[in-house]
Amino acid sequence: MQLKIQYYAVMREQAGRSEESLETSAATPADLYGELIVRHGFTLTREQLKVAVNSEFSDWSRPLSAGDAVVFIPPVAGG
Amino acid sequence: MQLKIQYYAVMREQAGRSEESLETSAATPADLYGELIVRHGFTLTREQLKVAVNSEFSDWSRPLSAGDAVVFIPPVAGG
Amino acid sequence: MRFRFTQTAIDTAEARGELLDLGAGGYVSFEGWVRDHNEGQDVIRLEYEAFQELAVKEGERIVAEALRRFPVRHALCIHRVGTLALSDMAVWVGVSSAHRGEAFDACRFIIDEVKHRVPIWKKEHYRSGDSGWVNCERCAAAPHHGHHHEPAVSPVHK
Amino acid sequence: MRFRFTQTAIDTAEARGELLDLGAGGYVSFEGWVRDHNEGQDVIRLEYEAFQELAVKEGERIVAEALRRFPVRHALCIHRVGTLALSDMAVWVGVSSAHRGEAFDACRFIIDEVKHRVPIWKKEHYRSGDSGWVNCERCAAAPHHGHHHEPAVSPVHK
Repeated sequence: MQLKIQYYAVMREQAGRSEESLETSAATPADLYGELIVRHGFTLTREQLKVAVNSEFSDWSRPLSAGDAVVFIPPVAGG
Repeated sequence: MQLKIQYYAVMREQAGRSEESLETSAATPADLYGELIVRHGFTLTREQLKVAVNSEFSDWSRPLSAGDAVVFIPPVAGG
Repeated sequence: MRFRFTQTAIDTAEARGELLDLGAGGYVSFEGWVRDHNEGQDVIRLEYEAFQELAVKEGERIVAEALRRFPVRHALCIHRVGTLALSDMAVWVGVSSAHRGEAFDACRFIIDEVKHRVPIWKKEHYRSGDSGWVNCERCAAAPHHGHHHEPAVSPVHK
Repeated sequence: MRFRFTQTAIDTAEARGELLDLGAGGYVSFEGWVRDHNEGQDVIRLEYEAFQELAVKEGERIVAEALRRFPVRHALCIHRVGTLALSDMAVWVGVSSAHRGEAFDACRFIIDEVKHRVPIWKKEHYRSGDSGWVNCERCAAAPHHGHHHEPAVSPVHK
């Protein structure tokens, strides 16, 4: 299935892009991050991230559907 | 001896004046308030007031000297 | 002068400017506004009066205490006196600090102490035509309710 | 909208105006300023970036929580994004309330939660030429030091 991944901050810099569309068989955000950490060489472990699906915080084990937009959220630092 | 008394807020209204010079034999602010409560009919007891002599907080038992400026301070309500 | 009075509207932009500091990451300010009710009465205006010679000394001592107790950069308090209308600003406190926690603590300390220690009084004028000097219950002889109650009013009927 | 982003300087006078209320006697505001150092490095500018679709939802939830937890009148938070210079204001929080204690508590709650929960990131640029994304230690896997530590920096050397 096709997913849309958006990247912010350190993830954007390490991926070298703000977003990408990806054909994947990853069933969950956890599976997807396992694919992408190899592909882009991310330095943050899954334990250091949160994940959002379709602009809402999500479990790592939530089933993904075709067309979902996924964002991996590194430690925040607003303010 | 001659003392200067300044009145603020409810004390000013009850005394009907902002200040007065007074010839008195009062040895302390406590004595002085005892005189003035009779003279002006103040409703506040000494226990509800603080006192300042020469623009600094003072004990009620401090000896007064000629020319001292005395202010009786009702409960404050700034802010 | 880290505590002062004004007869006119408090210029908060100017006051804030005095606290700017390249080493400060947090800034907290407090404003006291004249509200339209107190103790169940409709307030229409207020008069503030101060024993200014002593008040500025005590106010300075409070700000100096705040700067000693909390590791903040700068602090300032300005109190207005005279006749104020609803929603006018009666008092302003500003604190700048490297970190925000101390700025909150110092700002709150200053306004709490100013309200309890500085010789300033306010007279409320009510829609009913009555007026009254607002007293701090903590300062009154009786009844004693502890430190965190709201001001009570000593009615002075005209 | 009680949480929003701006690309330009935060207009605090306009924002404060949204909180005016004749029933409010206290107003507390917080400003986060870009300071010239962090973790021993000289900072020369910052870049803020946000995942805005989620950030405004989470920010609104935080302000709504504050309004539920504390009996305050109004609350608002505005965060700036883009490139900021030293002493620029990165974030503003304002709260108006009948009584001052709750305004302090609610304002502090909002800025603490925004810093920990809202997907906003900042990259510090240092005098040395290095730069780094600032990370909240509370969010990092190890070591765990509790909730009240200052941000740490993940260096991203150019």
